[in-house]
Amino acid sequence: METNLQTSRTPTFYDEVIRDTPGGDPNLEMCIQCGTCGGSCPSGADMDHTPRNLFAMINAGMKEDVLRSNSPWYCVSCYYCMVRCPQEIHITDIMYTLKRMAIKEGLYRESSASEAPGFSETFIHYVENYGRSFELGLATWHHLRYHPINAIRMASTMGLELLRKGRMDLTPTRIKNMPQLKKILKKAKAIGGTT
Amino acid sequence: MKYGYYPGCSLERNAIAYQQSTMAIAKPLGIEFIEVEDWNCCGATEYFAIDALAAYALVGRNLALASQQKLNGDRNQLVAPCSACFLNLYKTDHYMAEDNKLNANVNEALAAGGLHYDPGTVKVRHLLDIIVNDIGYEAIAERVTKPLFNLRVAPYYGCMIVRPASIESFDNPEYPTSLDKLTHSLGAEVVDFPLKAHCCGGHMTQISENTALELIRRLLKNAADYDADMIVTLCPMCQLNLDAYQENVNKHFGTNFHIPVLYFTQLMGLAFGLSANNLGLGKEFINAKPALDKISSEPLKKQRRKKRPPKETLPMPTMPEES
Amino acid sequence: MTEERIGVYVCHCGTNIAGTVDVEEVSKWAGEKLKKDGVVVSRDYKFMCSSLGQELIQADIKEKSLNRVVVAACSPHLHEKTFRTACQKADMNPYLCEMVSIREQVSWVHTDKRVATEKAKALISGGVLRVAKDEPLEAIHVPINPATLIVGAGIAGIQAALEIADSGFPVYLVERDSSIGGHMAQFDKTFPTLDCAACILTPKMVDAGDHPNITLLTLSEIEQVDGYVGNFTVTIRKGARYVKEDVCTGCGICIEKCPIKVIDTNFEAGLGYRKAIYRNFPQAIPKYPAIDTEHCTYFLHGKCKACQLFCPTQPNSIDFEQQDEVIRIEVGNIILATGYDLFNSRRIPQYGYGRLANVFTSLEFERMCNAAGPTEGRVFLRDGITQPKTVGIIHCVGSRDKHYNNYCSVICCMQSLKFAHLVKERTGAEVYEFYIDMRTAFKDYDEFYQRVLQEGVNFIRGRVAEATDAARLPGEEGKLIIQAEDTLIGKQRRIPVDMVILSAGLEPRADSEEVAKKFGISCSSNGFFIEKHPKLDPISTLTEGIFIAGACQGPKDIPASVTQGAAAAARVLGRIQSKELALEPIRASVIEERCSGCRICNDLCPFNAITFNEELNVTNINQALCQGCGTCVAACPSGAISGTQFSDEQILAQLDGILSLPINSGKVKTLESVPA
Amino acid sequence: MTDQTNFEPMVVGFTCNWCSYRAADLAGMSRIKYPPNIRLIRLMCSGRLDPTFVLKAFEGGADGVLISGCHPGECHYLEQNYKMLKRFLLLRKMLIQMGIEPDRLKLLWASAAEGARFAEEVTKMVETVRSLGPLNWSKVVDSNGGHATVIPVLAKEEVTA
Amino acid sequence: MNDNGKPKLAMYWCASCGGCEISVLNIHEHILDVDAVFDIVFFPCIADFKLQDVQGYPDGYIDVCLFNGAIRNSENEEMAHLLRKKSKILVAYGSCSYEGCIPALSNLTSKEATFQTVYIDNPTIDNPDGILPQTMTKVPEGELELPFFYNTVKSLDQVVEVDYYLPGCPPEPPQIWAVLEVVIAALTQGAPLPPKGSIVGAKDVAVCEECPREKHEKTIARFYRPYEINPDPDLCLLEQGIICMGIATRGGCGALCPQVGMGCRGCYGPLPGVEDQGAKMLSAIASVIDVGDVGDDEKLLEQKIEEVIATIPDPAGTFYRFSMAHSILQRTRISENGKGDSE
Repeated sequence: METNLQTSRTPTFYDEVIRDTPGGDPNLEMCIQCGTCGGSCPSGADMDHTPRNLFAMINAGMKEDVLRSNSPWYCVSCYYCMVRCPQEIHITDIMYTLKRMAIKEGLYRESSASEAPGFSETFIHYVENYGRSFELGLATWHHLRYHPINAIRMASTMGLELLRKGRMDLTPTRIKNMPQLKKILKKAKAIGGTT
Repeated sequence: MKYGYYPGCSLERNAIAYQQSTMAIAKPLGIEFIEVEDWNCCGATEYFAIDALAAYALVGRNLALASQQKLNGDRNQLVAPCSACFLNLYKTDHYMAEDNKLNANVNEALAAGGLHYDPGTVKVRHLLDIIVNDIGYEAIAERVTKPLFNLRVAPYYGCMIVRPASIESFDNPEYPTSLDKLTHSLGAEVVDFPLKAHCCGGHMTQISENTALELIRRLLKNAADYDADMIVTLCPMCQLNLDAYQENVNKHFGTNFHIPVLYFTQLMGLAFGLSANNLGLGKEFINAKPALDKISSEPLKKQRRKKRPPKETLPMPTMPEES
Repeated sequence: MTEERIGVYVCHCGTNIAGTVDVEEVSKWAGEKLKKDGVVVSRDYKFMCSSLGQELIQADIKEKSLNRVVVAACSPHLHEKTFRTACQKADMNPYLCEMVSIREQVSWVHTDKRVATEKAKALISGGVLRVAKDEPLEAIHVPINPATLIVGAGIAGIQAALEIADSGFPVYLVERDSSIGGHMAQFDKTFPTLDCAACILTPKMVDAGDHPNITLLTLSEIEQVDGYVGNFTVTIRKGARYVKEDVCTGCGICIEKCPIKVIDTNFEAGLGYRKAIYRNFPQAIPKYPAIDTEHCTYFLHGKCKACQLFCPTQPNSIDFEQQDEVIRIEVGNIILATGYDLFNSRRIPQYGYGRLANVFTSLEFERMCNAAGPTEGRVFLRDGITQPKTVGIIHCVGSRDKHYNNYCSVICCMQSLKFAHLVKERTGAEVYEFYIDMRTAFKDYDEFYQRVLQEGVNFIRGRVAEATDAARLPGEEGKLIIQAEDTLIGKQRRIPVDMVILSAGLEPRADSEEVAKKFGISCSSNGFFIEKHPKLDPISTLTEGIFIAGACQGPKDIPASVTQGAAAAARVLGRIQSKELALEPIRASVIEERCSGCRICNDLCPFNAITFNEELNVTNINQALCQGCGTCVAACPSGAISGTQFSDEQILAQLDGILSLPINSGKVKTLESVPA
Repeated sequence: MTDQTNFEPMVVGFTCNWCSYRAADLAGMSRIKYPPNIRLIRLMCSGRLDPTFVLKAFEGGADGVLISGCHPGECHYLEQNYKMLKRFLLLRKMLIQMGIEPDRLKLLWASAAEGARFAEEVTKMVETVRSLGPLNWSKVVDSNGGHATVIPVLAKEEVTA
Repeated sequence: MNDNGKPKLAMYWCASCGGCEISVLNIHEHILDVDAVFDIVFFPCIADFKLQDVQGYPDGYIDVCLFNGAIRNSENEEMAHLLRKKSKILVAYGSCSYEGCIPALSNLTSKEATFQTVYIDNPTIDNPDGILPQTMTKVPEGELELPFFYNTVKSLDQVVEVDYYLPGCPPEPPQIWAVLEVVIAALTQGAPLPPKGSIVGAKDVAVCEECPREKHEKTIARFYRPYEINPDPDLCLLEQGIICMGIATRGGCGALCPQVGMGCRGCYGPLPGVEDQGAKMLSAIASVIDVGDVGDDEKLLEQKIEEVIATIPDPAGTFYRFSMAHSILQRTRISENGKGDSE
């Protein structure tokens, strides 16, 4: 519908964020900058920008600064911001969107959480090849890559204990119809975009 | 009662105790779980950060399988004991219904594997939801043979079971009470745990351990401040973080917490008089035995004399609670 | 029957219409093609609504003996009255003039000139066929009963009552509570001048209680409203007080002697106690106490009677046998001033109200500050003895939040500033205000904000995430911690305080829907009563003779409530003095010889205008009660009910007209593309 | 479907004086564009809507009919929109029997404040009706299976009693 | 040809059941008066006149023609034109010729479906070759042209001009006699006739006026089909949930059906000023559907109303049982696949 009520909000970054956030209208334009999200965030102290701040930056078209921010990577998906947001903005989902955009643009490397995507990538490596996640492999690979010393500590203490208590496998489990899953994921990636 | 069942990766291994105890209590409660054939990982919080459509398609495959297999006939209810799995399944179903484009794209991907899913055909529910709402507190109390008298329990919900609120939740997203009531019906003393729905740190243990340790410390401190003998939970991630990382917290902050963390199903099993072996007890890092030893066969006499408050005390609020 | 002679007038509205519709072409077309339908003249003009435009029509009516007029211009909601009045001045019956909206429905919403022009023609054709079926009508006149009912004796209701009573007309002032004064009577100080609420309200309450023209009915509720503007019959249930008003002197000995103490959830907002025989406060109007039968030992267990025993009056004022009284009154106008309810802060669990002792609501704090309240005006924690050293005040509790109330409750910012000042004044404590936006519009309000800033109150711009007793850091132990983002520095902050005050929002009364139904008015989606026009008529409702004032129309402060009370009174006084009222003659009526007495329509009228005459076996419609919706007209299976101004003939004629031209009658293949 | 390409649907809208007619006013005042395929008739209340009007509209050449009234609970006349809703639902059931697709009859609750929504819904409806194709009721009745309806010899002779 | 000087009477049937002819005879001994006053010149049911006889009459020869039956096929229409030409007063006699009546219910389906039902599917049909009505047939003498079966059943006035309408299925004897009396008076004593186009032999008020059942404010929580309920003998049937078209139907019949516990079917047609009987009936009964107090929840409201509406299985067939051909829409629209949408 053609309407002259449209605002003159020009930055396309803003539209990209909305477009790439699935699950209905994320209501991003409704932000009143009240700070409920930043106040509620359990890891807010570690974020360089609170979610509220990020939204203002998105609105201002500061794409690079936003995608360089460590905030999305400190999001623990607790959804407190989302249930408390008085404007019902899909904050957690927007954080996921920003993570994906940061990876795509390669800007996450410049944030203080540069290793976070690596963990996610390792995780999905197992999912895409076995259909299940694999905690031992995940933890080991991730730590070997970023914290070799930690990896040894992990393996020597917690890892061993988990193994001893039968809470960790040595080899990953594979689902039966792996070809089907691979086809589905391949198609999903081919369709591309995020929604 | 028959339900479809989606255990999720954690219950296969790390949360094997949750799996064992869930299966153990299912029988006396008359619940039959039928596992989704050849289910795959839900993607946890990781896949959504890399590729949203692939993530939704990954979850979509599980929903499509559950819907195809008609696990419990027309009701097609799918129970997930892991909060992250529950949320991902529920959210995918919900968002597919809300967002036509997402629905079309997910189904296009599923079609590549010969599958299809119509949002709304599978009703995703958390294990706790069916236990308190379908079975009910009274029915549970009736099956209690060894009440957990004298055990002070802090019920811990974590995040994902009651949120986000845009998704219809079976309990209050801010201050849930279903696990409190359930624990109470087992005879235990329930701590009004202020941080009951706060975050356990999630995957931060892997990405930024210090951040995670602080979040875990807050929970442990609050439980200790409230003199809890143990924390009871319903999510493998919460259990792992609070339990396996407790020593790390102590080392990092110089604290000395020893609070065992069990699954609510384990406590239910104990109260039902089931053997500890069948409930996966002993798999926890912080040994629960000392706390469990506190359980007495009789309720301790209430020491709290009904102390009359001094006359100048102002009355507490009388506004009715939200129903 | 005279032949129809119709004039068609097409307005350019400057370029508003002429820019998109070829008005000359339309006018020419109407003059030629609609001749067969009775059009004798068709003109276009720059501004039809201007005096020159109106004169053009009036001249044609005279010179060309027009008896019907169609004006194709803007929406009838804008200028129907203008053109009808113009026609009337030219001695034509005003109801034979029709408007066709070719601005709002054509030129402003479409872009293709050709298609828009065709649509304008079709709509005018509809108007012409319709006007031919119009009938001359006369406005309906109803007499106005000079008495007025005012429901709710808060500050808005009292103000309205005094204005009317002082002008010499009778008022029934009905209050649900045992005494008048409303929420204002609970307050201590009022912003921004910090006048003592009691000092300015009490004289008005006394006036209302003593006024010879005011009949005060407390503990009373409206049961039923019958009739219509000018002639309402209202049934009121006056609750038993169990105290004889004609004997009681209000000495208060009974209250002193009553052994039963209960928490006063009403006047004291749950922060204090009262007896089972009580009055809200010593200066309450009326002065007579009332017995709370839910707690009185005599009513519960059949014995005690201490109040009766100690009552010093002769005869005894206590009457346990008193019954509710049902009173019927006749009034011409009604003002609703039923006020608001406080948002229930328990609905936001993360603020801890009801769980954390030292979290208070705004109303609790008002009572705490009130010298006649439970702490005699001292600011204490819940223990009743400790003064707080730090106090946090949370704005927007339950307001501006889609989960609760989406609107701004208007008064909370100023109220919170007042609280900050009072805390400072009475305890010297450190005060933190947590706000989203500081809204201090209106006279002297922002000056008050300046004053509180000067007093050293800390302002943190950020909506509070949670208030908790879960200490995390040293210094937090034993405190309430308020966690919020300080949005001005972009960081999360945790402020440990001793006391939290929740500035809870204002809500419509829980029974507002029910009350609205009783009075035949409507509530908006948020539950407040809907005014006739949000700007130009905020005190009338869409039901004639029913007015609204104060917070029942929407959140507002004391000055605004008083203004509305006075305005509603002025409107009522105008009505009373004009002695009668002219109503639009859009009415349904029964053609008796067609009515079979099937009674299908009998239950359809929400205004009770439809009655059944058993003797004649026909249905009647009361013309004064009928509001003209036409539901019965559409429902009558016999076609025995006709509706003026919207008759079947008129509507079907218009339908014929608008369908007479296809959408794309021209040759252009496609229309303007309208993206979905 | 025959003349689909040139087909411009005709939609008649019955509006309530207090809500949807004002919503149309508001759409105009806000200059929100919508297709010119709709022509409105004002009623005082959706409760005035006689099913006869709808049948007349279809018979008279409308391809779709829009009925709009106040949202439930917001009727200016308290509850008359509910009566319309009841008629609407029964009428829709009957129209299906008459071979008229249910999408040709649309019910829209629109408050006076919902100008943009009104325009949006009108746009949607016009597009829905466009995809359904022309209704052309006069043809529906005229069609007598290719056989001339009037016997030629007799038809020419005017009859007067 | 005006041999005996008596006015000429004709009665003819088209798509009808024959009940109308019976109803004329049902005026009992008055039939003798009819015979005394009129000279019967065409009445296939009781007298042996041939088409050629009628064709041989001069135009306007017949004073009164009572035409019953709807226009179903080309022969019906041909006869209507013929009789119009030969008659001074043409009366649409009975519901079929007035407004289509039961034959016009086939307007709710297609011609093809009607054939399928009548000539193929009907359990009592023996038609192994599946032969359907033809417009031509061969006989030893040559080819015969047969009537063409129309898609849409029409009322008499949809093919020729009609002077008067006498509604009813069939018309009630007292009403018939009353009308004949007026006509006789006009023809024999020059008394005035009612204005052309009038509906005669019926009242201008609905059946309810004549119905002795007790009536109250109406609210209906669900509808019953007659076999589902044993109605209270004194109470309005509609109030008991039995669909009674009396509220939307011309009286004059004496409310015979409702008096014996059967809801009025609506055979006297719509009331004056009402164009579409079905639409009015629909509007009236929908308006009084009672779903209890469900608040403003739109979905719930709609669901509750649908539940009540579900108890009216066939609204079109019920509300237009007699008036389909005369209704605004006249017939159902046949979708592309050639099948009617009606159930």
